[in-house]
Amino acid sequence: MIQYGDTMILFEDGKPKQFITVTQGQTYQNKYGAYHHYTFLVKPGEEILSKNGTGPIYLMTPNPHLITETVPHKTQILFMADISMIILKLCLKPGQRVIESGTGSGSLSCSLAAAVGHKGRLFTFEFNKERANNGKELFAKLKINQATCFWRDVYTNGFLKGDDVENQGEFPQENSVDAIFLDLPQPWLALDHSKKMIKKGGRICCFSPCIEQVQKTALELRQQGWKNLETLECLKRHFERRVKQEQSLFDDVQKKVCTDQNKRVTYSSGINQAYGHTGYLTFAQYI
Amino acid sequence: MIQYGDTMILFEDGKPKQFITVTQGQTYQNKYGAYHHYTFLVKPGEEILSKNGTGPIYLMTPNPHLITETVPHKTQILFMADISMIILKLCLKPGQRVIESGTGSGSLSCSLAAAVGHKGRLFTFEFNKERANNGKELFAKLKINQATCFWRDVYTNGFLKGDDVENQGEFPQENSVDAIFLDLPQPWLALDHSKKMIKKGGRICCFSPCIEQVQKTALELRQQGWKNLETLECLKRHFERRVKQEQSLFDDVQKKVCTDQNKRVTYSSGINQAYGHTGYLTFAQYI
Amino acid sequence: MEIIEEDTWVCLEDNRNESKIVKVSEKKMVGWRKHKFDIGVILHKQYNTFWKIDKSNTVVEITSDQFYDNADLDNQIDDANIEITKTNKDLFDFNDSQKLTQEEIIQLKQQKEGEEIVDEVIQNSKTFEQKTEFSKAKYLKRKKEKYVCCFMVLKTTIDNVHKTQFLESPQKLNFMRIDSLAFFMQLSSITQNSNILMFDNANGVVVSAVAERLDGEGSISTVFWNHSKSNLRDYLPIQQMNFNEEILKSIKLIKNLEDIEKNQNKYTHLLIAGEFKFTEIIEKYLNLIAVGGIIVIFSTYLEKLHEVAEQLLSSGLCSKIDVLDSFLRYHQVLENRTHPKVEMNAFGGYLLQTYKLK
Amino acid sequence: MEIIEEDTWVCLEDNRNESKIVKVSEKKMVGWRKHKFDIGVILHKQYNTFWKIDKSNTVVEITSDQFYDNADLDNQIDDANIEITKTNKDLFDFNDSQKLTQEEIIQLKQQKEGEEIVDEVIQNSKTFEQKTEFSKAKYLKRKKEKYVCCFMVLKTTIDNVHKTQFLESPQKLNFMRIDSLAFFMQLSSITQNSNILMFDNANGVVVSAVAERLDGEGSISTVFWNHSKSNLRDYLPIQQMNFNEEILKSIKLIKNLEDIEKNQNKYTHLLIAGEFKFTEIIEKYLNLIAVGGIIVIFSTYLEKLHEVAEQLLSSGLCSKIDVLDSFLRYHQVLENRTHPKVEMNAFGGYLLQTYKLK
Repeated sequence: MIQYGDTMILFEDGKPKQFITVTQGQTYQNKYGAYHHYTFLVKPGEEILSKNGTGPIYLMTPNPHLITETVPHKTQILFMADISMIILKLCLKPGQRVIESGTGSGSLSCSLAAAVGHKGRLFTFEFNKERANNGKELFAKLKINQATCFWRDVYTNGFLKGDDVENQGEFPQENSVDAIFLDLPQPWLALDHSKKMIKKGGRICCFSPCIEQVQKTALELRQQGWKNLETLECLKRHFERRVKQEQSLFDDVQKKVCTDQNKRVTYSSGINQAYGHTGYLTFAQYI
Repeated sequence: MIQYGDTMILFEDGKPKQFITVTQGQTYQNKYGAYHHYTFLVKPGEEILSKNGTGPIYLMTPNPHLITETVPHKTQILFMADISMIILKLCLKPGQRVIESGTGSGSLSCSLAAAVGHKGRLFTFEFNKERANNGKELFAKLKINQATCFWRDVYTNGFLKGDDVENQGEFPQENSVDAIFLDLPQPWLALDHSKKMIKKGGRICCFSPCIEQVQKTALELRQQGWKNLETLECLKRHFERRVKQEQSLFDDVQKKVCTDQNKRVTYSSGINQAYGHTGYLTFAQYI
Repeated sequence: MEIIEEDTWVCLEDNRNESKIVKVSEKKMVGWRKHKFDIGVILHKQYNTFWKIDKSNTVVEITSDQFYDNADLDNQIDDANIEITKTNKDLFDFNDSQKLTQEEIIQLKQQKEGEEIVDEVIQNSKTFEQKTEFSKAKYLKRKKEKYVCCFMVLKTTIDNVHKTQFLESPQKLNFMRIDSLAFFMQLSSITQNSNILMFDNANGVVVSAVAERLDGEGSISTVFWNHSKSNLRDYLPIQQMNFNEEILKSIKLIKNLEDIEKNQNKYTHLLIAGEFKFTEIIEKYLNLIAVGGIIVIFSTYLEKLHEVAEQLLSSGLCSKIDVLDSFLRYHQVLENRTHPKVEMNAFGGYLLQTYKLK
Repeated sequence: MEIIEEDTWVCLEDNRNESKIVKVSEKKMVGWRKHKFDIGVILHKQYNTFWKIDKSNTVVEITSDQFYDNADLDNQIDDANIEITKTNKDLFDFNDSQKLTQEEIIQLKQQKEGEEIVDEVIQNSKTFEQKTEFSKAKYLKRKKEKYVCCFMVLKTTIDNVHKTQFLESPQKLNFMRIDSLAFFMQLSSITQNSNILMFDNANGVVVSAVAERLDGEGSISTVFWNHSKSNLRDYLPIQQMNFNEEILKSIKLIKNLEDIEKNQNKYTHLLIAGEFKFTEIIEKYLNLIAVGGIIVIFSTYLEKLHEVAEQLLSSGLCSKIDVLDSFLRYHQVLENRTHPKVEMNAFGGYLLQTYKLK
């Protein structure tokens, strides 16, 4: 059952629309009318109608996939295709410890945190102060207690506890993390720091939009002795169903006889809008 | 009707297998038995049986697409996906004049020659003597009279008539060709020569397997003032039909009642083997 | 030097990489990008020239440098000082806080030239000064692209005719992406004296490509979807190609389906581009195709191609039935910023090819 | 440092980038790459170590440098002097005229070590001396890869368990490529206390991935295709993951389909990996799924997913039904030779995801 204080994902017109924190006394308003928050105290996924009895909305429990589709982002974010591959190829398991930099919108952070579970830990570092604060708020709101967000320039200061007093919470220790993910314009500048943190056998992933970044990263990874390098890209494509009435060329001409008039066939077709590129993922293992 | 002296493409087991020049008195032998060449004097595409009355083979008129699938190649060749895009994006039309370097297996040459037709001309240059000779033989055999193959190092000697006496035939003139195609490891070294040959408004295409080659080519093209640069890659994927018997999970358990026993459904599925990369195509226009 | 003659169709390609195809004649008014201008100005001028629409909506010639200065096309060397930013996000970040309201910008547009509008817009950007040099350069290009309207004049080609139609409405071409058209042509292997039976549901684009290749030396019997009411002139792409009389004569428009069977010789090709009922066409006309003939079908639906593949296979008249699709992606090639383009047409349709044997 | 313990499954990854998963125990003989050797030698040694099989079929430890010297994997800096050759063709040209017959090479293999065989093979190559430096280096690596057998020892992971199975037979996994598995997991959003109803036709690989994520804190009721005769032990991937008792206990093998309905709580997830009759499963079990529950289906056939999408839609219980596939390509990143890899798995299957609402 949904409780007051829970942050849920609101489905409107069949699609995830936004986060909503269920709050006593509040009202949600959309084109279908008003919804009292007390009507939200149902099971996740149950139909909720507006005061007018129209416009069914649904509140869903936030999960990593839905968070990615809902998280507010002003800029490029990591999407599902990349996130899926990152989680799988970093071989994340419950209980592990992971470093991420930067936090960005927090879209990937939530997936990383889910993958290491409540027994694991995510240490995520962000250079931009506003985004770092957003990250902290997001984790608090979604009760992702295993994640800590730090505001820091990791090129200069790395991942260990330092002099920056504003950063609270537990820091990762040397040679203690199982995986590191870098979404930085110059990941090669953070590899020395990364090597210090990673366990033997641990894995790293660098995300870069441009091939020149990938080339520099791969060179530096090899020079530092990382093994099993792999660079890949992964794109997602959606399909839709189209119901067509099969029309005969001859019907059309003669306009008299119409064969198979009611024959409707369902076909599937790709949707032509898609991302042609997000970035390259480069993986390596520290052996 | 097929005549003695014609070079045809032999289909065996439903697939193009090899070139064959129909020759009086000769016999073709395969696992199904022997075929007298005089039985080949039929229409292209008609069924030809071996002496044993088995193993139907077919002789097909060579066309650019079939030539690509049949031409003997020891090394990487340009395949249909790239060829299709090259022909279309170079905007080739009957009557035009085209330069190609290198000739390679001649697979692309035949498509270029077909696109400019019998009123057009293809000048193709090859660095490797053996391959240059193969090209000449291929054009002679297939009666592609609009194509001339030269044995030459174009980095050094360009495309104009020079001192190399072994090269016979008409050479292209300055500012006279409509399109140029370069499949060279360092296309940027041939761009000066290319600029000399191209008509105003004419187009160039460079094929390169590696991105570093593309980067150098694009840089040089821009510095030389070529316009409307476009780099693309194109891959082909095949599909197959699979006829499946839809099996119920429940049939399997109880092994007594078997619903829909005869329901066979045809599904289509992608074939997972394919070329993941051949090369990048970079186009530009000389304005 | 070739000159633009009266009543020729030309392709205008603008500084946003969009295109429009127009017929050029004296005092011919054209509407594009919210401007209305006389395209007759370019008459008797050369192809591959560059033009700008000024604030009085007059078309004036400019240099190629002036054109590219207002374009953020990838064929330019971007010589802005690239500071690599602290996060990858900024590479794609073009948000702006603009003080000018939408109405103020519309007013500006009526009073000033494109470049002057760009200056005002930049002065009123709250965030412009905080941007990195790279972002500033990129921002400027984007604004110029938006507010300055210039174009180059190119000859029409199948490539730009397809592009113009496809940008306008991919549906009209049955979502046939440029590579599918290229594949269609290559798989068709059209040669001199081909005698083609063709069904085109792609607004005449595919017929045009075939006719150009045939160059008048053969014939194309063409069925369009709404064949009863159509005339060759109704198909814009065919007009836009500026075909000579010979080529136009090679395109035989079938208005009455019974005429298909009246052809004296067998057809060397059966080409179908788009959503007809394929099985019906095969059933009716496969016998009109010569032995050794080529069959190519384009469809948006894989299922339909497999349905017809089964039919062809069971006819016993075809072997080697290939069903395929393709993947096409453009790349940005710029120093330190090379990557596949983010915008992509992820779906290009499917093709079937086979040979008729006997 | 973790040590390889008795009866643990480990992944051997060789110098050709192929892999084998074996259970390590004392004096355990293993057959691989035409060698038969005692893998017990690595017992109580560390993970991430490198080994070679010498001519007496003994497994001996080597350094990582020795390993990579015999591998043409892309994770090495290829420091051969690259002469850019005169034609692109040579970049991919590895033909060879070898004087040694196949029988002679087989004989050599029985007498000599891998490196010695490579020397002989090179001395007997007619074309080796004519090759460019780049081709020579490449040729040498290829021969070493072929005749020298060495491997590294890694912990098993879902990634390498999938890879090993997939290389052996993609059919066994219903052609579910690694990215489809990754998507499947992400779309499933498994959390603590998930109560999963799962149909796995992918030999247990998908169940393993789900079980690892669940970490024993929830339950998976699993139906395999041949559910009547199966036992968890019959599914190699599940064994290979070295799960602890807690995790193994969370996997409830359904042998009798009636047990599915006997579950006390509603299921939070309905996950189907592979070719079942989807519509039948939805018809029977959709009512057992909790409101807010997640449904994910993987199939090789788009048509089947659209069939079930229609069914789900008309049930009125689902909205936002996504049907998708993905494109995955690996890249070679080497100085002056960066490009997508030529070998590609072009087909990875399709996925459907939706939520049950009420």
